[in-house]
Amino acid sequence: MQTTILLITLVLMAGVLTLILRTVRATDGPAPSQTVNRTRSWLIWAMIAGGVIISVASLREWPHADAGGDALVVNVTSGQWWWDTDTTEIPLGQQVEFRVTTEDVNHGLGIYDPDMRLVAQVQAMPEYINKLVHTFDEPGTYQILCMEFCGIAHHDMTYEFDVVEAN
Amino acid sequence: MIRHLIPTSVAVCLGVAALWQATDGLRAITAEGARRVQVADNPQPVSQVMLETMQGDWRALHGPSPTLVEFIYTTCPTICQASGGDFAELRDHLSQAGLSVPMYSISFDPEVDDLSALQSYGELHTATGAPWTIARPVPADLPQLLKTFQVTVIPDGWGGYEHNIAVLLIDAQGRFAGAFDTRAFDDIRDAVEAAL
Amino acid sequence: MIRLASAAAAFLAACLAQPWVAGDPVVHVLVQFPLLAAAGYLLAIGQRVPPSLTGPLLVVALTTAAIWMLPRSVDAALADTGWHLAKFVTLPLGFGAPLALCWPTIGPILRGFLKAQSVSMLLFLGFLYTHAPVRICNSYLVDDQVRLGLGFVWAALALTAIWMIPVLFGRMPEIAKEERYEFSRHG
Amino acid sequence: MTTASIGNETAIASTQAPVVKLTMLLSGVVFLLMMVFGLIMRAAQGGLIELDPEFFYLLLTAHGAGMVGSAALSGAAILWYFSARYLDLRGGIYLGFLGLFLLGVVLILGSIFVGGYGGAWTFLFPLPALSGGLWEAGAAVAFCLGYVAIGVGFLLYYLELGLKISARYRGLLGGLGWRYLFGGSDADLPPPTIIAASSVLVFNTIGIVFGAAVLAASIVNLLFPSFAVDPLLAKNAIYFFGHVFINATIYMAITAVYEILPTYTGRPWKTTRVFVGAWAAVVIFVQAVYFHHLLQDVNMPAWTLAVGQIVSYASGIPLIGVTVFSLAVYIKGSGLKWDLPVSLLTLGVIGWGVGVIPAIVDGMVAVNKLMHNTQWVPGHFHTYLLLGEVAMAFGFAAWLVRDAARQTMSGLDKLVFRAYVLGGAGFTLIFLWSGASSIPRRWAVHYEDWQFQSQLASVFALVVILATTVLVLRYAIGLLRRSP
Repeated sequence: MQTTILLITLVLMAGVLTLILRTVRATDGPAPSQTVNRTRSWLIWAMIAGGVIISVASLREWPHADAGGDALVVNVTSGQWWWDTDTTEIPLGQQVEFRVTTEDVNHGLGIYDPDMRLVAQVQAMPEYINKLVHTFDEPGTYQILCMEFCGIAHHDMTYEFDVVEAN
Repeated sequence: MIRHLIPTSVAVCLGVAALWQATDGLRAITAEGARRVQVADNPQPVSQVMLETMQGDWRALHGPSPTLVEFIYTTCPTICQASGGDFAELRDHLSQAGLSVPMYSISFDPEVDDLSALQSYGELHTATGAPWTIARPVPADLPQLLKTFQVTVIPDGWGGYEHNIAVLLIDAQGRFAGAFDTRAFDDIRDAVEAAL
Repeated sequence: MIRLASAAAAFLAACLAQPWVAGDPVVHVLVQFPLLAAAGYLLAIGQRVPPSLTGPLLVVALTTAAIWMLPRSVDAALADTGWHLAKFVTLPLGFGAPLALCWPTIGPILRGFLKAQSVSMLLFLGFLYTHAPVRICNSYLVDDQVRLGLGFVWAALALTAIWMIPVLFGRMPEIAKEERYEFSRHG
Repeated sequence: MTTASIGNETAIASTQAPVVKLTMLLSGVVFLLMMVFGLIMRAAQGGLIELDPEFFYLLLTAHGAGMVGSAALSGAAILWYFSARYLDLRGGIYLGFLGLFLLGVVLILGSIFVGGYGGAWTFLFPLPALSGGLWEAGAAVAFCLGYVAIGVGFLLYYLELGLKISARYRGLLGGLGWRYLFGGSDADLPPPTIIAASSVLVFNTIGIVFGAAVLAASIVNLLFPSFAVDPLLAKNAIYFFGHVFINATIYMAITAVYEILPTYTGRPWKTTRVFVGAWAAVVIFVQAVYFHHLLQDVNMPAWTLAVGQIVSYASGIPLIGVTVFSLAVYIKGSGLKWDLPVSLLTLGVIGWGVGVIPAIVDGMVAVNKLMHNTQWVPGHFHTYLLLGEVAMAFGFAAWLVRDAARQTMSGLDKLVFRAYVLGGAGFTLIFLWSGASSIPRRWAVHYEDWQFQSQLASVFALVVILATTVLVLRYAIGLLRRSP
């Protein structure tokens, strides 16, 4: 997923860059034609239209969806500088609702798969319970890393749990 | 320029001094904070009163050992119930540290809180009478008691009251010498040890 | 004459509010305090003082305001007779009047700064009173504390509107003064 | 007004020039120093040097606060310099601003390197109060007071601008160009610089007033710990203030492009309806978009997160559709001769325009779930700061000391410019790549698998630093040469 995001971003960046550079480097070429204002309006309207499509497509299904009725609830507490969960074994393919909080400062719950790829995250906040719904479809040992700067041992704030196949 | 600067500087110094004074040296901005800072600096003598305990006997508020006090009313739906639980935890905390000092939960609503109300409050929060008991003063003593401990009680409009809750320490000399958060167990233990 | 009469009226209104201040912090802090300040302001407005007093007067006004912003002062005004009387003296004479005396000689930048600062402080008080996990005033209920906090936020918004509208449309008195200068320079 | 002003900077701006030049030197030196801090952090993450984590996080805090500060300082210097072409700004106010700014810097540096405050530039509540024993509350208070001093300085600065604009252009609405936009009359239409100045002063004053309230609350919390604020409310307020403040830096610096580019192209940067509309949108968007910092705070109302995503995207429209597009149109076929100042200024606009793309991508709720607080985030903001605001600042500085007689780039200029672009692009692309590799940001110690990227980034950082050193030296020498 991240690779796709990176590639799309790089393509867009390269595209915009090429377009600008082509015009900017043409200092000795012809001046912009009289239709340039129409081009600008077209560009702005195209960006607005694109924005509407992207927004609707990406938000129609709300990314922070609620859990279904049979989700497994896992309570996660944290503090400077530790994580603690109800269970360290989570069944494969089972929808899980993490209920995340902290006893002191803000932390960030980042769930990393066995290949150390971030699969989901949510903030851990004092006085609040943040819910993160995720279904694991790969078995193995997962790690929790802290994503929100929380003091001197921020980088040591890690934790492990296993995703196991249900019998 | 100097003519303008000097009076202004003098005024600034006086202003800062006034603010310093008004906040007890940047230590308290609320009345509750001020109470805690002031009694810690300047213990206030507490006039002796008799309390009727939930067991039905009469005891003097302060004696030769330090005493811990909190104010409650038994019909309180929420916050004093929580502080009752905190007082129980405090008792356990102190007894683990080998400290046994009299602890009173004093009702500021003695007309409504009769003996059976005190008893059921005590039962609910596991107060056994020693070292912690629930008690009520004679109504005539109450205003003086609240004034000494700077407890403000106001009706909440629902038949109950709101008041500034804290654990209050009377030292061995019979002086009001400390006010603490109900959950500041370590601070209270240190203060009791120092007052022994 | 009208000035003195309205000052007296404001003071009287503040006194008449007294029966309600013990029960409602909004009346106390957001009605009675401003009325007392207004009484002092009206009393002193238009009077001239030597420019060397501008600084000290402003400092006196700010110090008085700061002290009355402390929650413990609000409590003390209800619980302690000395503070109770001090409220009726210091808010008009220590805040309203000095402010009225020094305001005309304060430059536009300092005025703008003081206005921005007061909005900021009101928002901060709003923060504090709506979200403090403890009771800030012993004399008031938690619900009233929250209402007072919201009152501070509304006051901040109202002041912002009152002060910003002339800036948006360019009809501030101090601007009108400088405008002549501006046009002579660039015209 | 717009056309008449081209090239007459000597007349009006001259009284402000010495302090502005000094400010640019100061910002340049701080930029350089903070880049060195950045390199040290990247090298430590790459395992190239040994660094105590505590010191790493002090550097992290200093780097953040220092970079935001010097970006703000250089942006403010640029805006002041060019606004003085149209307004009779008082130098005393600028000196007051600079003095308060330096006081703030002293307090912040003291709190970090003497007091040991390492709670990051965002002072995210309640971290400043809960250091785990590393720093005392006093250090965090000093840090907050440093911000307050800088905020007060900026408030004075914006008040002066606001008063003068309001007087000269019949109210701020006139200065914003909204009379023209909504009323249709183009009498006394302000030049682009004034539109930008009005817009920035409106949203940044709001940000500062809010910031002051948050800082006061933080200070009270530090001194009286029982006064806690709601953590979610505090987070909102902090990100609102921080977002608006850092955005303001670049919106101030862009005025250098509006004012300098026309002297190269011979085409004045015009105040058009689209231009005024774009800035009107910016005033709204900059304040509404901060929600995109809270996309992982699922307790926020859902609509705020949707607003965060949609406005993130929408913010790109005035930037790419108006600013970048206009730059291209003004340059195309103008016969412009490239020298170092105009190259850096153009780079600044392009870096900003391109850097906004990864920001928009990360502003999507679904993407944010995978990219938030990874190195993707420094990836996008380094693109539009290092290759955007900072490039504009160095472009402006180079223009201040340009040699009017020569119209081309020397060999050294070319080398420096290319090194800056390549080093900067490499450095930022590695951040994006690292973000896509799920490497978290703000980690003092990196796992072995992550170290290669940090090592590579260190090399690029070194290139940027070398190029920047030459830029700063070149500017300093230019100042000396031109001084009598």
